[in-house]
Amino acid sequence: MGVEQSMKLQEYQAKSILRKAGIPLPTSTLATNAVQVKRIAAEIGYPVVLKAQTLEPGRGHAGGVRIIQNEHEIENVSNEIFKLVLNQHPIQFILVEKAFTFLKEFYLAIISDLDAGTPVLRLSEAGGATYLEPESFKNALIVDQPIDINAGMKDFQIRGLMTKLGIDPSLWKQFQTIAHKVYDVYRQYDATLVEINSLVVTQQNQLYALDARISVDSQSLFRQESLYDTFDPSYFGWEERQALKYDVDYHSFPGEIGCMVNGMGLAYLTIDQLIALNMMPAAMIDIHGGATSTSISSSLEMLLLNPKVKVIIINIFGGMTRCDETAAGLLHAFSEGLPKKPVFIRLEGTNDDSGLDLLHKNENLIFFGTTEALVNAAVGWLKGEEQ
Amino acid sequence: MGVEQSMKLQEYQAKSILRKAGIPLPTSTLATNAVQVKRIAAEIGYPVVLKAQTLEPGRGHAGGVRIIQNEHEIENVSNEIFKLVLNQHPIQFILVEKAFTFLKEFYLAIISDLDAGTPVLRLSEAGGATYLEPESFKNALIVDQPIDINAGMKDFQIRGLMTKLGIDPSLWKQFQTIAHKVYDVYRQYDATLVEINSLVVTQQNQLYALDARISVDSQSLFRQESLYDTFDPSYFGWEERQALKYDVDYHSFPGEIGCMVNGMGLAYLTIDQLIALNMMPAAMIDIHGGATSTSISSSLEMLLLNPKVKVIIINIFGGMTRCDETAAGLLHAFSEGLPKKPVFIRLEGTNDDSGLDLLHKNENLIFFGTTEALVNAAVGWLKGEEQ
Amino acid sequence: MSILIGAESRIMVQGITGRRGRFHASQMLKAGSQMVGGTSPGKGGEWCNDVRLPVFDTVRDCVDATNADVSVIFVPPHSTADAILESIDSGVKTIISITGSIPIQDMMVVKSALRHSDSILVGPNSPGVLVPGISIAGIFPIDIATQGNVGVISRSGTLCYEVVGTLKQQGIGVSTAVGIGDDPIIGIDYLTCLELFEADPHTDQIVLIGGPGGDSELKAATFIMENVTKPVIAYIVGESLATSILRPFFSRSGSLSLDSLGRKTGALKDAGVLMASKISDIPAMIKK
Amino acid sequence: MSILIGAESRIMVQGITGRRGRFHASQMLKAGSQMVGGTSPGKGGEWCNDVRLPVFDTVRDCVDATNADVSVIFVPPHSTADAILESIDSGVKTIISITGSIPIQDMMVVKSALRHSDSILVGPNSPGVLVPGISIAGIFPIDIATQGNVGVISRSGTLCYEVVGTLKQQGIGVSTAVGIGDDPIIGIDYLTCLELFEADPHTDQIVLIGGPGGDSELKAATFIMENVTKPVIAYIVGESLATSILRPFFSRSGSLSLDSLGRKTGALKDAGVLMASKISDIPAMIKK
Repeated sequence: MGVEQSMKLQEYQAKSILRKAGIPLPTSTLATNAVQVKRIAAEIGYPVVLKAQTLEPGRGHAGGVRIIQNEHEIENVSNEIFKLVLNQHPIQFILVEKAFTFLKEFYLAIISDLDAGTPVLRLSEAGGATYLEPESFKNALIVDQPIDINAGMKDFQIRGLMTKLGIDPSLWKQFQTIAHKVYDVYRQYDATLVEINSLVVTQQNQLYALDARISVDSQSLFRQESLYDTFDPSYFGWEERQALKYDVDYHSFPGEIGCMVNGMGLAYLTIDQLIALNMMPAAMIDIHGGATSTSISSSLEMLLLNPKVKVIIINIFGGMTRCDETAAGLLHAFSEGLPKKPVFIRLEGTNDDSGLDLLHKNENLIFFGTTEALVNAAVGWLKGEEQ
Repeated sequence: MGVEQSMKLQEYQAKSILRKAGIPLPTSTLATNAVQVKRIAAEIGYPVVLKAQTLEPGRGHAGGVRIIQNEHEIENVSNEIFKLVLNQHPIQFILVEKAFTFLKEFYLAIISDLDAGTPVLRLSEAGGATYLEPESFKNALIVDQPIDINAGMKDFQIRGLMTKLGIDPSLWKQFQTIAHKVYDVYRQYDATLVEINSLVVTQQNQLYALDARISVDSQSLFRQESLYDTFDPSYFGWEERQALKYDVDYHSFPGEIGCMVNGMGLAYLTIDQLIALNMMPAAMIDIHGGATSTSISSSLEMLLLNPKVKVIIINIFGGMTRCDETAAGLLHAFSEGLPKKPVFIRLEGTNDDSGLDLLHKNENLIFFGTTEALVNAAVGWLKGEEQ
Repeated sequence: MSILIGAESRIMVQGITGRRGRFHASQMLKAGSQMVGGTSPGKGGEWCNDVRLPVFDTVRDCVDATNADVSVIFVPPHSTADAILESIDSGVKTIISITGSIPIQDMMVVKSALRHSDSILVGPNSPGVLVPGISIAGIFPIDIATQGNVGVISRSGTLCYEVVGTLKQQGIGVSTAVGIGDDPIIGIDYLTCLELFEADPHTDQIVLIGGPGGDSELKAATFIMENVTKPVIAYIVGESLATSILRPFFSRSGSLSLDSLGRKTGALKDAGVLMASKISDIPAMIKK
Repeated sequence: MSILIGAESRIMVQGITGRRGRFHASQMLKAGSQMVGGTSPGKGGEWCNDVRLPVFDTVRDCVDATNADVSVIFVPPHSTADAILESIDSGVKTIISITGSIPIQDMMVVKSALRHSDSILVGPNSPGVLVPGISIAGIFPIDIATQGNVGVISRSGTLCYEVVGTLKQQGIGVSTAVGIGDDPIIGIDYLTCLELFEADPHTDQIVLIGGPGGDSELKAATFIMENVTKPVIAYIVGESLATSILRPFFSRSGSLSLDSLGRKTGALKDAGVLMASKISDIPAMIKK
């Protein structure tokens, strides 16, 4: 339900893809320590920009983007950046980039209009930070052109937007070339977003992509072999890696209740009821429709092994998910000698009779008929424990 | 008018493109002399097939394709092939290819349906020479699937044809992969035809492309840089190279009359009238609509310099071709000090008044009002000369 | 009567020899659906024995032989778009994709093809369409609902089960329940279903189930205001997320989505829609 | 009256500031056409002085400002497909491409777009449409023809001039002359023109000019047999090629095309078409 299903690439990864596609970018190299930063800066030539590589928002505000004029201060600043931790994620890489002077900034992106089901070419005269500020965004001219994905992006569509923005015709050819390449990257990498912000005009009337963002559709990774290596595994915990492996969704929260549901609708419903009782999940696993007994078993295993989880809620309303298969998966996990925790379960829908037959004698389980009763009971038990 | 506008690639060039696209082909290497042939055959391993490289038809019939079992006879046979001349074109290259045993032959191609304006996937159970024989072609099952060029070729469309032909499902995946790659080549190289004939099944149930043909759209060469080098310039005479340079069409014939017209319609009309008088052109140059004075001047130059040409017919009915510009081009060629030949001209249409004004005093020219009068007069002059 | 499918619908299954296709084909048969056949490329000419249905290589062959006009798709995600395009190409009127998690750009290609066709797509990631006692085209549990005059539309499959199940417990029947699907890009939306329910003489009231992400509930609100005369009850799940302390965790995950949910509730209220704050509140809000 | 264009047509030129676009815009003006403007990307806001027409960056801008419904295209071959697609996208009803030698796959893309639109394409590689004394949308020489009741359709531009010129010399007028174009892939074909001429009250007779290559004359023959009641006279150029000793030279060239021309003549004769063996024979075959 409203699943975004996209994975952001790091800035340096996005830039590497765009550079390969032939889009002009300032010279940049990745560094893992301050000494490297200094050496790279010397090669590139000052001034340089140091950019903390992170998927978290707020990099600039936290001091993760710094312009350095000379080698005097570069190691100190680098070390400062490497000490940054954004939303629990330490900075491991700095992108050292040639600093640029420019006359004007634009925004150029292919975004995805999910309601219409089309890619959209978006151009704006408000590039850079301006694009991100709600107030200036509101006042800036932003123009969109939906693209028929079968027909592809046409020159006249790009011209149409450039005309609306009043972009100087001397820049049209460069804009067109870059827009086509950005679109090609969008298509080739199953991206949901390819964004150049900002696209700057130099004094030589040349366009350069100063910053770039790419998000790719995680459901298309099976055909994006080149991106497997792109994702930073250190970014994920054990549970998240397990979840990827078994094709379930895993979300971590600061509570004490581990939840397993089938479908985002039930996930939201379960959380709603927890919040209504002033409680929070510790983890929410969505096994999706049609999960196998293996993925169900592994999901329960993750919850049993998670030390934050004191009590487990299993809320399954099976359509494609068969209750007999769910039961088999749960029984397998219980047989593995893992930590014992109280498990509150609601199992309804396709083949629920045979599923419940299988589970009924299991001592770990307490059965309920509705989500409301299920959540109330689990929360009641936890509150009893805490007193 | 019915212009085919496609250029055939040599077999080795077609195979190199298909190999690059990942289509399985037998090992093969190009040789320019018998010693090379022998060395390559030793590397590849016997038996090998020697294939004369030519764009002319009838290669097999002329002895240009030979299976060689061992090194005993290879140099002699190679030398025989290098001595072949097909339609005035000597054989310069032999493709030395690993010989293959196989169980079954298929035909697979993307062809162009010009009337409908779509690519068409064609499959046939009659591969190899069978496909080319009218009688077996008629009896063989040939199935076509038009492709929407915007939507691209879909798996279900390939499956539909394979089902109709009753191709064994164990081969489907390979067929699909190859069909997609052939279609990609068709699109990537602006081909009008990409044909694998035959596509064979080995005893290991593997598909291999034994022979391949690619024709590319000559109007798309401007965006096919990789193909510039592919065309064998030795294949063309001076006139043909000039014609390519000035973007006019040049055709050589065994007669003595040089013709310059604008438009294929006028070319056909002029030839019709020559044939009706039992005459033939020596050369036919179509300057197309909207020719420049430079291309007109060069076309006349080609006719004046061609020793076969005894008399020249210029037949222009200008729409986009402006008669004043035509006149300027002609006058320029006349001023170059080239051989003098009688020129019979008909100049009508856009700006004909000013065109005729410019030309009227030129001593080389004799003027006519219709194609019929023009051709009659030129033929009359030539017959008078010959008596 | 019903929307999208009915007793006369001739239903085929794409991927009928797979584990899920076979199982749910038999479930649909049990539910009374008129099943006519299915496809499994490479297995044409066989029979799917447990459901006694003929198997074809292509949708075209199946439609030619059986006059199927509804197709329910169970093939794997990476070939689902191709399966949908094949059904469009063969003129299947109602295409229902149970399979979800389809690559986004594949669905963009499908949407482009749908624009130039007369086919309707339900889903992907949909539980299908349920007409209680008459027909199921999809994976709705059998006997989850009884016949009645309430039309149900939901993006989430499991919430749709929750709602129709709750209605049944309170003795309230359903005319048709439609799961429009939970993927980022889907075929028919709330609007199409609202329009169909508005025109359906056997539907007197409509229950709309929504949630976080996208704008579709807002568009539904506008459409209801302008075009729907029958009473509409809406339930929006995920209400707690907008204001809760979960916010940072959601925004980080990049998967569960955050919303200004107030906007959706507000817009629906403005359109005269009755808002249920819990699923268990819905039965009492239905006019008997 | 006329087909495809008329006195009311509001004609624009794509590529109006180019050498050819400018020249022929002025020729069309002289011929009495209602010229309204043109496009030249990057030069929007300027005026094309010699013809006193406004220049726009995009077709959309031009159509919005001038209500143009016919566009005549003079841009270079490599951007012609884009120009046609732009006109389709802006809802231009009749698009005429004078430019020829368009890449074949570009035209395939255009044909696919045309299938999903209401636009009509004449050409590419077409001389355009001539309604003598009323309007020219294209490059027909001015005063080449007089008003009358003969409709002319030709693939070749120059042969079309030959025929209408010959008719004029014999005092025979033309309702509309259409050059459908000479490229491998074209927009409207003989069939569309025959249908329009059949329906046009001011056209009493039709002259069809054909030649080697393709099947379109055969399709025209079938269409005439089934749908055309007005007398049709046909002239097929290149008759000598089928049997002549030129054959090897043509087949080698790969450019001039060979045909079983007997087939075309035969099929047209079977359809009741009068065959002219020379252009100069045509006037005598027209019913006065």
